Amino acid sequence: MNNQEALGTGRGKLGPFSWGTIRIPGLHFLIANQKARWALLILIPILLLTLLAPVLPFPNPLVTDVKSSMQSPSWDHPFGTDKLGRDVFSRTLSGIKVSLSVGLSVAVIALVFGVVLGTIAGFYGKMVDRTMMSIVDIFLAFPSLLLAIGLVSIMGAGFIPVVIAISLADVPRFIRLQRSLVLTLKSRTYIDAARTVKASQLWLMTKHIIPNTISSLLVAASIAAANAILVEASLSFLGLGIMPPEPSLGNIIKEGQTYLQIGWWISTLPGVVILLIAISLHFMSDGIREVLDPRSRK
Amino acid sequence: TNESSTAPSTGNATGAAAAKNDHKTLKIRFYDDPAGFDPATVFRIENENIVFNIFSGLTTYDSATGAIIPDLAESWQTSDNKTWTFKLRKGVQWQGGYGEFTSKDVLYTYNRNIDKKTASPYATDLANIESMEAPDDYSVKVVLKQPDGNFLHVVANYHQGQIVKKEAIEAAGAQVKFKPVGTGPYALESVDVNSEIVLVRHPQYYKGPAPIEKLIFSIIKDEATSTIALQNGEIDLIMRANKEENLDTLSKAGFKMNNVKNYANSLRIFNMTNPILADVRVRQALAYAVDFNAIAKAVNPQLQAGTSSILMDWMDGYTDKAPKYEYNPEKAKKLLVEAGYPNGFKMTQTNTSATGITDTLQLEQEYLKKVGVTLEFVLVDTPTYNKVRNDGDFMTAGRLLPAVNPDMILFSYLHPNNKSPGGLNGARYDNPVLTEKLEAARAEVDKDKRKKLYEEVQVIAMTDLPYMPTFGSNVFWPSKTNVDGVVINKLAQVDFYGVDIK
Amino acid sequence: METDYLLDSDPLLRVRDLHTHFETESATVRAVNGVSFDIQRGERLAIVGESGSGKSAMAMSLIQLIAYPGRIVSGSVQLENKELVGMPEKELNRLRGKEVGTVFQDPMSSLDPVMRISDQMITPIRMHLKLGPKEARLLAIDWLSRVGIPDAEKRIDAYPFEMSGGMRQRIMIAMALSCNAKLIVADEPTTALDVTIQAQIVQLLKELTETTGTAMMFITHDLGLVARFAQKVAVMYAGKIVEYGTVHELFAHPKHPYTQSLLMTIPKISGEKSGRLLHIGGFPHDMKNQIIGCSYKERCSAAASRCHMEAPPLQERGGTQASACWLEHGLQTEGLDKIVSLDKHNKPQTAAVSMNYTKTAAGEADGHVLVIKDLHKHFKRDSLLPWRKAPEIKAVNGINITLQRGETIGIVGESGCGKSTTARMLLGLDEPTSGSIEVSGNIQIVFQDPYSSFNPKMKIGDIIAEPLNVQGIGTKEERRFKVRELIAKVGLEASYLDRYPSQLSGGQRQRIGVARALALNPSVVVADEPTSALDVSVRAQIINLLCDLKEEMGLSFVFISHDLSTVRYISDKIAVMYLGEIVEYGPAERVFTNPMHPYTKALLAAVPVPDPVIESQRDIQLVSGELPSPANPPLGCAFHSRCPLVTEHCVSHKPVLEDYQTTRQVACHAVS
Amino acid sequence: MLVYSFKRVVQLIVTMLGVVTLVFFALRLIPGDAASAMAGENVSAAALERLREEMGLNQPLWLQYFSYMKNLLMLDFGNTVTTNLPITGMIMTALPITMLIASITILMAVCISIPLGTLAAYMAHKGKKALDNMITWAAMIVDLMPAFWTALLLLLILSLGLGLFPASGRVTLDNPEMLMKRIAIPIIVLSITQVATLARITRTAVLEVLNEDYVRTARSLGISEIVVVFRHALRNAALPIVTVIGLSFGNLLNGTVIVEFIFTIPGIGTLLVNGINSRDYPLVQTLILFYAFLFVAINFLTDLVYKKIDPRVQF
Ligand SMILES: Nc1ncnc2c1ncn2[C@@H]1O[C@H](COP(=O)(O)OP(=O)(O)OP(=O)(O)O)[C@@H](O)[C@H]1O
Ligand SMILES: Nc1ncnc2c1ncn2[C@@H]1O[C@H](COP(=O)(O)OP(=O)(O)OP(=O)(O)O)[C@@H](O)[C@H]1O
Ligand SMILES: [Mg+2]
Ligand SMILES: [Mg+2]
Repeated sequence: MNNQEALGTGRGKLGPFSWGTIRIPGLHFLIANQKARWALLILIPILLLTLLAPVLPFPNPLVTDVKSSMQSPSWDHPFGTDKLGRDVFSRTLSGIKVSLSVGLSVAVIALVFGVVLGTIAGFYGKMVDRTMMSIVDIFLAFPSLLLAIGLVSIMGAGFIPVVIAISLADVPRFIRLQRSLVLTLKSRTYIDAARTVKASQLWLMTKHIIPNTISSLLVAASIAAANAILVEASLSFLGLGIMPPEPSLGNIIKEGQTYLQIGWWISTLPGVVILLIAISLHFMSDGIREVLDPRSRK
Repeated sequence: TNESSTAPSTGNATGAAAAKNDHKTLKIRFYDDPAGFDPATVFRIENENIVFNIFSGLTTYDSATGAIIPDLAESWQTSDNKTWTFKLRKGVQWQGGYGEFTSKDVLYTYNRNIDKKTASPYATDLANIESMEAPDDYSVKVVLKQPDGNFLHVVANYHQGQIVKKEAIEAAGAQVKFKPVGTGPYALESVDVNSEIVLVRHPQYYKGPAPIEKLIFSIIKDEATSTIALQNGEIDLIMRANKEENLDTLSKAGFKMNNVKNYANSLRIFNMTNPILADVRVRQALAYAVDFNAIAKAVNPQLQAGTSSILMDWMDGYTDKAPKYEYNPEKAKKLLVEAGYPNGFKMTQTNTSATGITDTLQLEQEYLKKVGVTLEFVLVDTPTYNKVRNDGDFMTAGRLLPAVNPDMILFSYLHPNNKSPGGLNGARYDNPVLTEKLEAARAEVDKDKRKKLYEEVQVIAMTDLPYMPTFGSNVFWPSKTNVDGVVINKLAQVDFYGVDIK
Repeated sequence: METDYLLDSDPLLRVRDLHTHFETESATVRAVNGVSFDIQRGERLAIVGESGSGKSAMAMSLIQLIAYPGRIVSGSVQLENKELVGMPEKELNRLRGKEVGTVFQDPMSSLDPVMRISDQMITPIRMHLKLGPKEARLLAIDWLSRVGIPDAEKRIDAYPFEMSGGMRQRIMIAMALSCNAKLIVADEPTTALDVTIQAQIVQLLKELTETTGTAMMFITHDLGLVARFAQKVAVMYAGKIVEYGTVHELFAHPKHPYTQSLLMTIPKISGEKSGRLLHIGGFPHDMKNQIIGCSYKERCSAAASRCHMEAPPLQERGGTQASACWLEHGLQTEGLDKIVSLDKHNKPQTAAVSMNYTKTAAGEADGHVLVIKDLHKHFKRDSLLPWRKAPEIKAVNGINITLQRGETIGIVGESGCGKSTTARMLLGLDEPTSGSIEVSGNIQIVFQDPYSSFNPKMKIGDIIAEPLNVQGIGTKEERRFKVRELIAKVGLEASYLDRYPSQLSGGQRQRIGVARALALNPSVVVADEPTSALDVSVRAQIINLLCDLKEEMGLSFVFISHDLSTVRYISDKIAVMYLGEIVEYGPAERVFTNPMHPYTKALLAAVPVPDPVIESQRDIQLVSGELPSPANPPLGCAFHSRCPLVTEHCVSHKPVLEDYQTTRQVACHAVS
Repeated sequence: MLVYSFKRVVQLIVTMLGVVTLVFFALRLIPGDAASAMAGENVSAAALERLREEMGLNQPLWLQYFSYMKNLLMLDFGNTVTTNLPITGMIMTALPITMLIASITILMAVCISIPLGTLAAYMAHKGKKALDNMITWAAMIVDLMPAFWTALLLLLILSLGLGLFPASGRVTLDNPEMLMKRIAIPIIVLSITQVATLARITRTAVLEVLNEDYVRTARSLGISEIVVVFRHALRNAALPIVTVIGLSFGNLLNGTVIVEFIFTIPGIGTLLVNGINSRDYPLVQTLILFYAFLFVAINFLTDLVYKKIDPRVQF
């Protein structure tokens, strides 16, 4: 999984960096980076298409037409049609919306919980840290698939259980990542500097520690988002993902997979879309990493 | 009138072929986990098929017609559907050297199934028995509490009817589920719960040894993988190929598409405690609104067809006089308006996430939308689904009717005593007129009168429509062309005694 | 390029018009811009120059080790007449290590941390000298003993992390010399080390080159080291050599304005305290830009119009000296005194500061603002096994200090002797194990590395305002006003308030550090090595600033440093620390002119004086041996293991700090 | 080392206890129990109740918990509910197969990805971006293909198309030839992802190390590039790589579930899914305990390897 990668490479990269060119919430800083530019070049059209799909003259993704079932790609149906004669392209577009929502929700949840709990563990250390890390270890030692199955059993299949199931696997990793970053930051001189003027712990955490870890976590989060889209696909395969007819990229591919011998396009083309989105999210994370890495800017 | 039958002269025709004593092996794709082969607790159709070949009942089903035929009992008698006397076949040998089959075994089996300690889910099927006795080694007399014209189904080679051997059960101890000993054509050789089940022919089977020496049931869960395995020649036969697209692939590739048509119907259960569904017009409207036949044609032309009756057409007591609901959206809308739902309503349907929301369900949803009914699905995993359905905790849900016993179907789904939770009557249907006829039918000894009563029951049921028939299912067991005699019975099972490799 | 000053026709190394560029994504960094020089056999050449002036890039170019995105663009490097530029990698590998040895700055990171010393040393020896494993090992051990590694036979199988920094640097030197290299290239080989260790290493290098006849190129910022060590000096500025000559020529009469200013920025360790230190204003040249004219023109007070048009070539100035300046004598046209007024950036601070720093009343009676009594700090490691005794480090082991209002105390001592720990306790960052600290008023700190003491995500304005915000002092408006006052006080414009720390130069950052320390009107400011992370030329600015503030606001300072000349310049009193204890205490002048404790003497001897004449006359007595560990301090006198005057009494009896000549205190059996 | 082992054992016990407790109660939060899973479709409530009683499912939860813990302490994992076979035996036949798959996968991934990643890093270091980009891109693309999709594709190509490997057949340790043939495609599917991840990590780690001072030192001593890269850089880069390999191993145990399902491999993934589907609590609990144990054990192993590679690591 890619979160490990973030764990592995995110460490200690919090050296000096300039916010001179950054104006949050704009995207200026990303546009300045080549990789991030590529990512946006892919993501923005996909997003636009997805959001505008309802007003564009595309077939309704849910409307079946059994007469035109299993047609290979053509001008009318760029991605072909499926067994029920639905337009795979429209389905893919609305699948993107669902899959991206899953990805982003997971990323946000992992980020929020990771930052809050990781900061507390890393900052307070000692018993607090030991207890929290034991709990995190327990969750890490738990097969995430079982979590997913359990949740779906309790809550029924659907968006929320899927998001929670994937988040439950990601949150412990984010906590660990944040904690390790906090541990390296805790002994920074500027924390001492703030301590000498009797800054409260809340002040230290919110003003000094979190702002300096957030960039690394953002990198991890964009990878987690891409990863979540893929995990949702795997859950769909086991019947635990987003349920059709509502299309998600995962269940489109899962349904199409069985037709691989007679209708390759149903799963392959949406698969390529997943690939594009995931790659651009990875690029985005690389971009963020590069923008924030002091060594790549002078 | 006396009902009696004598053993058909199946004789040793097939047995002679097997006498050559060759060592044929048949590899069959098995798609479930082996969950145990004790008839008292066996469940799920794949396991039942194994048990079906290991054990025998007093009666059994004719593979082709579904009719009741003699098995361990050569003949039987009853005058009032209450007292049944069975004459047993002599010289039947138990597998594994447990000696000859006698009437003691029958009594032991039934008592064991009734015994609470056995915890058999099928005990209720024998609950009607008042007393049993074995006047001699080869006869059994059963007295029922209530007359039951369908008692021969109860003693058939199925669940509670499958005869076990006391000594073998006791020897197996805790491992009873995996040490089955029966009188059927095949005996269990080995089980590897995660990969295969091996059956070996019973050399002293009363009809003579089966033509194939070994049956290897190889567990392959994924449908696509099993298709490839057959194409690769790794297996000879697929037990129940369940995906239309795989059937296409295989029939195009020239495989033998053994099948049985319309072996069981699926029902949509309307929970009549729901205020909306309590209105018969709503239920009828729902039936008019969906063209199940068209759906089947579009999605699963080989595996399904629309149906309009509770009982299958090959069953005793089936009638085609009951009302049918041809696709008619206008009528559906009209009925909804009459019922006070001009703008439709929202309906939920509980389903298992194992199958998910299939294409079929999606089309049904679309049809309903056209008359203004919004269908929403509630998905739960299989164990939960079973629980929900048994508790009757849903607005609508589905059932596949498994039994071959028409009386069983009608009684358990329509009789108020069987209301959920606790019974299969998930609709909570209670029509005293129908109930009276149902009970009368059971007690009726005269075959034609009974049939008449059943017909009336079906007419009422299909008018009140607590259950809506949706699809009739077909079952496919694709095989290599050299596999012969794969006849799938109405329980969707194959009697491997008749199967041979050419 | 004119090369008349290069006389010898057959040098060991001949560098001609070397250009090295870094092609980064955004621009081309012209790190080396036409450097030419020769090194003779057995000669020691020092390269000095501002940070970023291309010294390292030039050195790496010599052995063709310049890494991507760096590239030698043009020029020639000849080692004994063999051209190295463009030589195939295979042949170069035969030269590297064998003919040219290299010693890098940071001994901590320059040895492979996961390999034994033996593995790292023996491989090149076997390769270059074609020896068998046994012989190679013996040779390696021999070299290790020669560079002063005790018990070399055993230590050769140790891992680098098991060695101290000084030992690692010696190992690096042994590796560089082990294949009988003809030339050693040393890039700041001692900057990361303690003063006494540093002196040992330099001495060692000097002796080794003298005995083996190896030539040496030595890059350093420390002009004292240059004076002590080098024969020739090349001064680099913006990728070029701007002045070249023998060490005596250069220190006696520097000819280039940059060299001249550089020599003026260092406080003298001997002689009288001069007035304000000079510092070079302006910014170093940005190596991304093409240079038109003289590269130093923006910072040169004598720059004329010609300097803006034409780059001055390196021209002979008599003897071996050469300078790249249109003016024959640089700034020195009207005599040395004039330089002060000529430096156009060095105006006296005239901005009237209207801040109301009323003297705090509390504890004023005896005039003491800070009283430290018997301060201890022992660090304990957690031991998970309850029956195990936790190891203890006695970082600070009973020190007493009193400080008067307006007084500055300098704390000196080697790395690890407990200076920072003391500072942290003063600030309340660490709890003392025992002892007391009384401060009247407020105590604040200026950190060593200004950059790391700022949150990189905060603007300068917020950084200075943080103490006020945290304490909730005043209204928002008042705070803003105060922040503006503070930044003006440290001599920066208000426009810097909107910048981020990364957008400032080192000197500016440290000014911000000082401004932040002043925000809460402290009575005492602790400065923990406030200048050691800064380039020589900006060091002077900060020292001047601190002196000004001391005068102006009556602040008391606790000034911690290794740099004795700076300490002497700024302090009224000195405390010399050794292994957590004060061994000598007294007025700064007295201690420096007449050190009593053997350790103080050794320390002063170790500090090189930036004057080759003095250095060549000095009889340097360096202490030998390694620092004992504070986790396991020796019984008796802590210094006995390294002391030249050690007696048996010292080994078993611990000397106490006793009064000496009324104003001073010394802890030594030999003194009292 | 002693302190360290003590610490690890404490950690192991705490984690295992936590996992056991969490699993025990989490499983019981899930609606449906073994009885309802066993009883199948058409069962009366009375029969179900009887079954439940038989299985001890109607005892109070805490009683169930304590009797479970008691048995656990005696290392008695009990029998499965559905088949009444000893759980230890089932795991012991399934575990070697999964472990074999996971180990070969990791081994293959390591053999392919480390040279590949190192090569990419070296090229990047030298400023020769083309090959680096190619490797990085390829790794990224294969990493993002859903395993169940690749699995079927490979099955179609390698099994149906080329006839290289069978799609079915009994997998046991007694028949190594069949075993290897059957696990070949699963291993390929799994290694694809692993190779991609590992190659990327290797690239990043090696690239970082190549900029270190000691690499420059080695070069300045005339040591050839090959030796510099493999002896100095790779060894120092090994730390993050080892960490990721350790973590991958844990993830692999999860990842095998899907391929085990598709290829009907009787490993612990299959056991787990079956166990969950049939609400076989004892089986699921024991399996998760095993997972947790493996997880902690692998962490421990990683640490030991760490120590072996980097002498600075102190326990
Ligand atoms: N890898 C690199 N990429 C881009 N620019 C670089 C690189 N290495 C060095 N430079 C630039 O080249 C110039 C010369 O750097 P160099 O390291 O030679 O300076 P230096 O004189 O050794 O400085 P210091 O005294 O701080 O070590 C600087 O402007 C630096 O920013
Ligand atoms: N938090 C800590 N835990 C354990 N030991 C510590 C800690 N902080 C400092 N030490 C030890 O205490 C001793 C004194 O350290 P201190 O930082 O005060 O030295 P210093 O004189 O400031 O050195 P330098 O000149 O290198 O800054 C050192 O041996 C150091 O290793
Ligand atoms: Mg340098
Ligand atoms: Mg310090």
